[in-house]
Amino acid sequence: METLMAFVVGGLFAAAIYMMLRRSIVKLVIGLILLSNGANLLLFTQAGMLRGAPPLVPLGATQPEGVVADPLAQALILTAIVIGFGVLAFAVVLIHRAYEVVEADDMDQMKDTDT
Amino acid sequence: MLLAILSGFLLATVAPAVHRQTGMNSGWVLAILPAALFLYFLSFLPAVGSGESIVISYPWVPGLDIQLSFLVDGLSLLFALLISGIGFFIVAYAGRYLEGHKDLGRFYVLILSFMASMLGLVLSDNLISLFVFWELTSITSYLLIGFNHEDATARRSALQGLFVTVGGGLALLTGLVMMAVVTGSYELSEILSSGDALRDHGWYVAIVLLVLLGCFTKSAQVPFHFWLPRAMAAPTPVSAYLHSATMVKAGVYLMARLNPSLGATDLWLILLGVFGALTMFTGVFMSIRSTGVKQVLAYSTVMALGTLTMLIGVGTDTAIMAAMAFLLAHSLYKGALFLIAGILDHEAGCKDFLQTGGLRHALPITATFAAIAALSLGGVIPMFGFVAKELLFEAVLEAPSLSGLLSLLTVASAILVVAVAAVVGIKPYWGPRVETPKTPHHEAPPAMLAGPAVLASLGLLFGVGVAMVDRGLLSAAAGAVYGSPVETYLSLWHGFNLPLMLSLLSLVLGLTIYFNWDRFRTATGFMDDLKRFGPERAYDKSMDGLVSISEWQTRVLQNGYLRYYLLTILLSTVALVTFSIARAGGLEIQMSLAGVRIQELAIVAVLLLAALVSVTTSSRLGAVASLGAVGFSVALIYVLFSAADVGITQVLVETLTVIMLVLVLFRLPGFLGLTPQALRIRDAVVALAFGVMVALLSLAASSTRFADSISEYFIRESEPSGFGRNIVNVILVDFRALDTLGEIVVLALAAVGVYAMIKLRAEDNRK
Amino acid sequence: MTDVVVSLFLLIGAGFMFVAALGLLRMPDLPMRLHATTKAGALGGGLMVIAVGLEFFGDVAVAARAAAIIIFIVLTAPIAAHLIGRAGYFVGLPMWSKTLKDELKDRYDPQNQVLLSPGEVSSEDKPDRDKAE
Amino acid sequence: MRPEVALPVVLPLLFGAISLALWRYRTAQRVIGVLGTGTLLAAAVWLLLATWRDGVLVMHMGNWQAPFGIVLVSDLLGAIMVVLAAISGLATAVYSLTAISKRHEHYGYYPLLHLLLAGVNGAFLTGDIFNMYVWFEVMLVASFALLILGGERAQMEGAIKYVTLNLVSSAIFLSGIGLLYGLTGTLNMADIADKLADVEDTGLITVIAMMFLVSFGIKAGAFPFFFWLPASYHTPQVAVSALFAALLTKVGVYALFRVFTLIFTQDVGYTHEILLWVAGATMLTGVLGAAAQYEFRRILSFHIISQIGYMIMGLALFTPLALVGGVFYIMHHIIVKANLFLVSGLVYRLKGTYELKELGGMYRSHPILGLLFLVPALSLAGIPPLSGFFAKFILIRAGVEAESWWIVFVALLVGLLTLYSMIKIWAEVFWKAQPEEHANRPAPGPKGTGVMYGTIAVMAAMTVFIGFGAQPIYLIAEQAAHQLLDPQIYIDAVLGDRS
Amino acid sequence: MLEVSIFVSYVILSIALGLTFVRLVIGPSLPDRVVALEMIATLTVGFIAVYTLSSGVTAFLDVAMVLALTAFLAAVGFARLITKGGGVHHD
Amino acid sequence: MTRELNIQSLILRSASQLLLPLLLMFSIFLLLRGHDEPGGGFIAGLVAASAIALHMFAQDIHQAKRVLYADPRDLVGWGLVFGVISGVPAIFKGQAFFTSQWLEFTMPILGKIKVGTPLIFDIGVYLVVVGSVLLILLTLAEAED
Amino acid sequence: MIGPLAWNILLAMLWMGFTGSFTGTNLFIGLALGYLVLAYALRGIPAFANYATKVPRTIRFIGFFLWELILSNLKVAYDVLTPTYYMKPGVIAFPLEARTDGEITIVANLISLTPGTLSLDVSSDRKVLYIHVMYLDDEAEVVKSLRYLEHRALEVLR
Ligand code: NA
Ligand code: NA
Repeated sequence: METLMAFVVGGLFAAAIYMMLRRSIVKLVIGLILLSNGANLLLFTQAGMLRGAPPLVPLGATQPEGVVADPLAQALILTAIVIGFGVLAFAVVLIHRAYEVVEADDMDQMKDTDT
Repeated sequence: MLLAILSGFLLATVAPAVHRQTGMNSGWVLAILPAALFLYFLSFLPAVGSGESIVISYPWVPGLDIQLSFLVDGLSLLFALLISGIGFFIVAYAGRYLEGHKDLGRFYVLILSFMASMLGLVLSDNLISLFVFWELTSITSYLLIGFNHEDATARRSALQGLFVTVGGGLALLTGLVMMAVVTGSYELSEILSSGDALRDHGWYVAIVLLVLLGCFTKSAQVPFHFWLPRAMAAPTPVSAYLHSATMVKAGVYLMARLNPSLGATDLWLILLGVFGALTMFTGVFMSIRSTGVKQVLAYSTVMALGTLTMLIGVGTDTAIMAAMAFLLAHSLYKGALFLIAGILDHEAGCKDFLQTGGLRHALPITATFAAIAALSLGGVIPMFGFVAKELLFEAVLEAPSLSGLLSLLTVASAILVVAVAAVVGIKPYWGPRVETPKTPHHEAPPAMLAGPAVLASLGLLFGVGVAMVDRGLLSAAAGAVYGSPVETYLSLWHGFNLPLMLSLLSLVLGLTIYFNWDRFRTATGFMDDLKRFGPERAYDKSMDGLVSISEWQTRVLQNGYLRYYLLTILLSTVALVTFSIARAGGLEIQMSLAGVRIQELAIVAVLLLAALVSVTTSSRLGAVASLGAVGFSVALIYVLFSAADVGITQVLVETLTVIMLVLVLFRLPGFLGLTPQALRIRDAVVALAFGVMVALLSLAASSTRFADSISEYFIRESEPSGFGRNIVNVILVDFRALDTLGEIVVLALAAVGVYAMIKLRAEDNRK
Repeated sequence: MTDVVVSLFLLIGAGFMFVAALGLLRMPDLPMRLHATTKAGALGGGLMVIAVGLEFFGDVAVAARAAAIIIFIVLTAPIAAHLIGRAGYFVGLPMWSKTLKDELKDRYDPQNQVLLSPGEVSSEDKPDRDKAE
Repeated sequence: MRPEVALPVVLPLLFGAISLALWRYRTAQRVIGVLGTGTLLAAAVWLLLATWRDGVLVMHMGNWQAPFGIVLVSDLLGAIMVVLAAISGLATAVYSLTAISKRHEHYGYYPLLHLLLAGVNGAFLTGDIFNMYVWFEVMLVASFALLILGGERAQMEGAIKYVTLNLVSSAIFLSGIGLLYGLTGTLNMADIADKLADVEDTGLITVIAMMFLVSFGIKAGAFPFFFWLPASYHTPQVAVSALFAALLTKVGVYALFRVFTLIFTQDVGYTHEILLWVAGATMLTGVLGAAAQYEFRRILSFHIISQIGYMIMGLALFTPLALVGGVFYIMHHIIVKANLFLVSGLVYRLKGTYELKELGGMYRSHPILGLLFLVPALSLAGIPPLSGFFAKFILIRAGVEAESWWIVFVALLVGLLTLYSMIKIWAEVFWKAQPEEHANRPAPGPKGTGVMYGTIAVMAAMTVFIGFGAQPIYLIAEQAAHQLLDPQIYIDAVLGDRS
Repeated sequence: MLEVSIFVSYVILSIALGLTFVRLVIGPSLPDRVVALEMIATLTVGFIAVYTLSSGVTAFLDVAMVLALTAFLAAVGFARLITKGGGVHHD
Repeated sequence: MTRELNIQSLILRSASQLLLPLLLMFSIFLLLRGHDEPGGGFIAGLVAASAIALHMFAQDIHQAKRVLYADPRDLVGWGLVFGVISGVPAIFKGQAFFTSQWLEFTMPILGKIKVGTPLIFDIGVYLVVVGSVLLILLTLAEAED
Repeated sequence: MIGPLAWNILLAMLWMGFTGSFTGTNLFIGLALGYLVLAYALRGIPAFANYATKVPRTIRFIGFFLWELILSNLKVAYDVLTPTYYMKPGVIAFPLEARTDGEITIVANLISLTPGTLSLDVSSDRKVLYIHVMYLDDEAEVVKSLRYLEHRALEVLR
């Protein structure tokens, strides 16, 4: 499964980057979302993938029976998802405001600042 | 000692206040300090004259071997006395010359700082503290040259001077550091006694070149001489003098100082000799070609600097003694002449020698001392200048190599110097009265006359009584430069020998030129055209080039296109990673699709296809919807592989993201097909390359495992120690609560940011 | 026994899911696609969740969650369908060419922001004014 | 238990939270702004002294033993960074009292400031690689919000580039963490270093190191990743610019220092050689970028980049002295660059523009400001005896000792070109007479500039002090470099001496 | 018996997912895509149900519970967007 | 269509009256059991925020604000304060920050109950999430109008 | 309706307390027993009498509805699965008897849940429900069955 996931991750990164290289700021944001999904899945893949064994301790037990999935990686991904969401919220509103100010969904009209 | 050097800076900080308090006498009041310093340094003379050298050290940054250590020997004492002695006259003179000038207070600050920096420079034993003072002279000099800062030319000249000297200074720093690395010490006193350590080291050539680059730029040697006459933009002859006759000698000082360690090689002789001689001739020639008072004096200073450099390069004991004598002589007459130029300007408003004449009636005292100083410049017996010139001829004639070339250039220069001396000493005062911008009504005030009078007179006095300076100061100085006591002594009369002949010859030819001044100038006029190819052009070109390169780089790199920034970054990443993989000899990768279930395959397929659709669709909201599909597929993957909380979170976040996009995007226009096909293909290639890279890394890292995960600990301890059965949540709120805290801070910040972004704008719109 | 029942529910549920998906793909216009997904989807999902509830029969937690899921589906699916169908109508998506009648046509009154019932006429939107425009 | 290790993180978090909760009360926010950053500085100094005295300090957050829980680790580099962050935070807070408008205060300026500092300090102190990612994000989002406070077009345009490129950096960082976790199964940096120490086949590690190089390179504003910086740093409120200029890129530099001394030291000949090229290119492109600029803050922004190059140079040469130089450089630069931006803000306050061509005559009208500008400006250019000189000097000596001639040459050349830019500002803003046509530009005016002057003066005094009192600074930097070069000190402190 | 049904269900759901996805891609209008998205959410509930049966772990039902609620929210959001006139003129 | 149609759905409006309490209950449920089963402050917060967001879509912003009662900025601020403060008590026992402190009660009927700082922390998380998400959504919706 | 329901739940709780078993099955038993007790003991009080009749009605309605749901789903399934379309769709205006917002919402949603019909919108005067019908072969028949559904639902609701 890790092999398959490598393709998924690679695919998500590629799609994200292609989107970010477009002129449209909306596509930029879509790219950011894909990018964050890709990075999260990469982390998930690296922790090793296990079916049907959530890291939960049964009621009354002190430890799960048998092998369970890596809870640490899950916690990290959860954190990363939330952070990604916060950042994304900001980015989305930013492009919205930028669009209002610049009046075009075109990055090429947002280059005066630099030069 | 430290106090002596820093006193200049300390006084500088209060100088404006002193100036306000003492008004028109401020010059005299402030001049007390240099006078006191002069006396203080004079007190070292007996000891130093008898061959001692004194080292005084204060710790500064001992960790870096940087001390504030000072070395008083003949050389540094000679310089210290010149600086403080002349400094006294300068400060006193400035008080009157700039009387009523609105920036006189600031002027004192600069001039006193400058003086202190020079003192520090020549007295430093530690190479780094020497360098510190070196750079301080550059900065203070910059501020002095640009004193008339509202004038664009002044600013430009100041920058030029600064840029050339600091640039050279940086080379010097490298040279000094290399010297220290080789000898293991930054202390001059130790380096100078390190014998052939430097000369024998593989870095020797580099060190010499770097050090000389610093010295040549500072001392305006060809081809870096161009900045010095420009520096005459300085407001007054006073400051003009200071850095044309004092600061620039810093380079000469350092060459002299390092001569025992770096000198006595062919490289040293050739570099110093040739460049010095060229500078000498160029300086005096340009001097002849100039007419501006300060210009003429400045170029003649260039000539003197060249002479000194050449002499140090020649390096025989005669040459060194000649250098010291010439140094002293030059300081005296050039100081006098600059100050006199100031009087001409102050009283008659004249800035060009050709526009003057017949001032002897109005300014009789000035005229007298001008004549005396000019005689010394011209090297006429019995002036001290004559003594120095005789020795100069002798030194070049005896030079161990290049003697012919050096002699030729020296004689040619000497001839021209005589003409220059006549121009500055005779032209303004004799002959018919020429209308000047101001009509002088009276002689200059005593504060302004004191300097020229004393300095010019000393030129005469030391000439007649050579012994006064010979065996104490100058021989000690020469000894310090030579590295061992010198055998040569000065005398006014050496008998009829070749040097005397050359002296007479130069006198005659020089006067001939003076009396045929116009014809000579016309004949040499073509030389001005050569300036176009000179080093100043190179400087200007490189400055323009700097700006062009900068603009070009900005156009290319910082071009404003986000996607090019991204492209650059991504391609760099791919390149770095690929190169590293290649270097590692490839990655170990195990690929296997065994055990993948059909539903997983389906979900992965949908995920990838949805991603593809969101990328390729021409509909903006279609892309958002596809994104939703990606999100749900990802959530399903989390769920199918045992991550319930993550799955829930993914679903919720996905939904909220969609809602947010929906709230935000609905006023935005649809996608435009903005990019040509070729560019899309290019971007697709880059994107794929990056994707492949990440996939490879993921595979490689999955195939390799160096250690077991620490998550075993959480699985074991969650319930017993964290009192929770949802291990993920226990990690989030207990084991790694700090992460979660950071995470909610991010969320809070994002919310505040969004709020500010929208509300602040709304508020603006209302206004 | 349980296995058979659970399997039955599961397979029938999955079958309805399939019907919903196929309907979504095959149906010629938006309202009819909604018909397929809302009903068949909800039913299919519900049946499959019931299968889970049966498998873990007696486990309150599972039963409660299964019930909650079904309730949520039943509560939300028709509302979502209504909203989407209505939205599609709002923006004037074309209906299938064989649609027999449309009594909702022209009943939205943008002037007053109301949806008129049949026969009701907007006070400001008299037929003669329509003609004048 | 050493509370001082966590205080620099906890305090700003707490102050940020409280001032966010008190968002209605402007005065309270201002008071907390100054008092909070002041307290932070006290705590930071406490930490530095404690670290100086007792060596690397560790707090196991939540009392979970390493490597399982998150540790906060204060080695000297971390403690130094925290002190510098606190100084720039306090300076910004004080300066902001008059420099930031009521409206901006109303929309969360002070909470953002505190939380930014929390993020920065968290990044400096954490001993956990994922936790570092979290603090990076805290810092980043706080900076996003501060960046757009005002909502002008330039801010939006700049922010889009800033946000995008930094998010790319974050994604690469996160991916790198994922890969490292996959290899070592741990997040604690000391533990990672420990587990990688015995690995024989280091190829893959070096490859992953490149991911970190890129990610932190972007944050640090190194070549060829710096584009976001000149695109955005001149757009926000100037107090914000100052804080950013002082801190944000330095977090990237810090992270480079941390991972390339602790974790990725398998193949120094390769990785640090790359770093050296990055350093040289960063210096050059940064300084060249500035030469064509005629806007005060743009010039300063480009110079951040070139200065970052020097710091990376210290890391890349990887000798004890070079690391000393790098650390010294960071210390010097944070103070100096923040101050230059503050000066630009004061100039704007008085003249209403940042355009050099429109400015002028300030040496005549504001000589004190001129002096206060010259101190940091000349220091930046490395003119002795100011702080920047020693920073450059150490690096050059290190370069000479390592016989890396080209980098020495570049470092010197860039110093000269830096001087060119600083002198350009000096000549245009202070020396040149004010052009007539811009003489009457509306400006906020001199009201309340006393506080700004005060801040600038104190920072300038620090610059002078670091120069004249270079010895203590050197000693600290030396000790910090010593700890960096011997990662076992760090590892033992975190994981306990297990031998 | 149950294992076979689980497998068959997975296959059916996978095919259904594929069909739904085609609708998502071809649209043609935004509401069509939204319906497809809703359907994907419903299918996800189905997947989770099957998965719960196959793994015997009931914790994943919580995901289904949340899904059932939130997918609806997305639809509400989209409906509002469409109703307000966004996203149609340009699609 | 020449003019924007802005007719609220009656069905949605009245359904939201029912869904709102349901969702809020669900969110509290998720919050409290998060330590043992899937859930927790973050997930619960998102659900609560979704509930209010639904109300906002179904009714209007003012209704949503009225239901929320507190200003979202307060929620964010105080949530953060909760989150940070929960890590502080340990310091008074000489333990590291964020060392969890537990109190054990024995209550009639409910039996043994453990209350600890992680729960306070989780509540802080919950408040911040609710506050932040709603601050964003409400602000956006307001700007949209 | 709320009051009696609360009583019923309370009784169920008590039952669980008495028996000391807090399982789902026991809760179900408690609820059933509680209902019986209430229906019998308090049949004199109108609210409780109403409750007593409504509970079986509700259960019957749910059964009816589920049956309808499955039946008509099969019809749609057949249409979907076979190549030819048998649909004769149209939008009709269905005059509502339900009056309150709650009633209208529930009726509309029930209609949406039954295959073949989909509530599109309610007129602003709340008198008419616009319904998309999939098989409009006989409009009168459709309206009749819709009416029947509405009646049964309202029976439970009122
Ligand atoms: Na959480
Ligand atoms: Na129906």
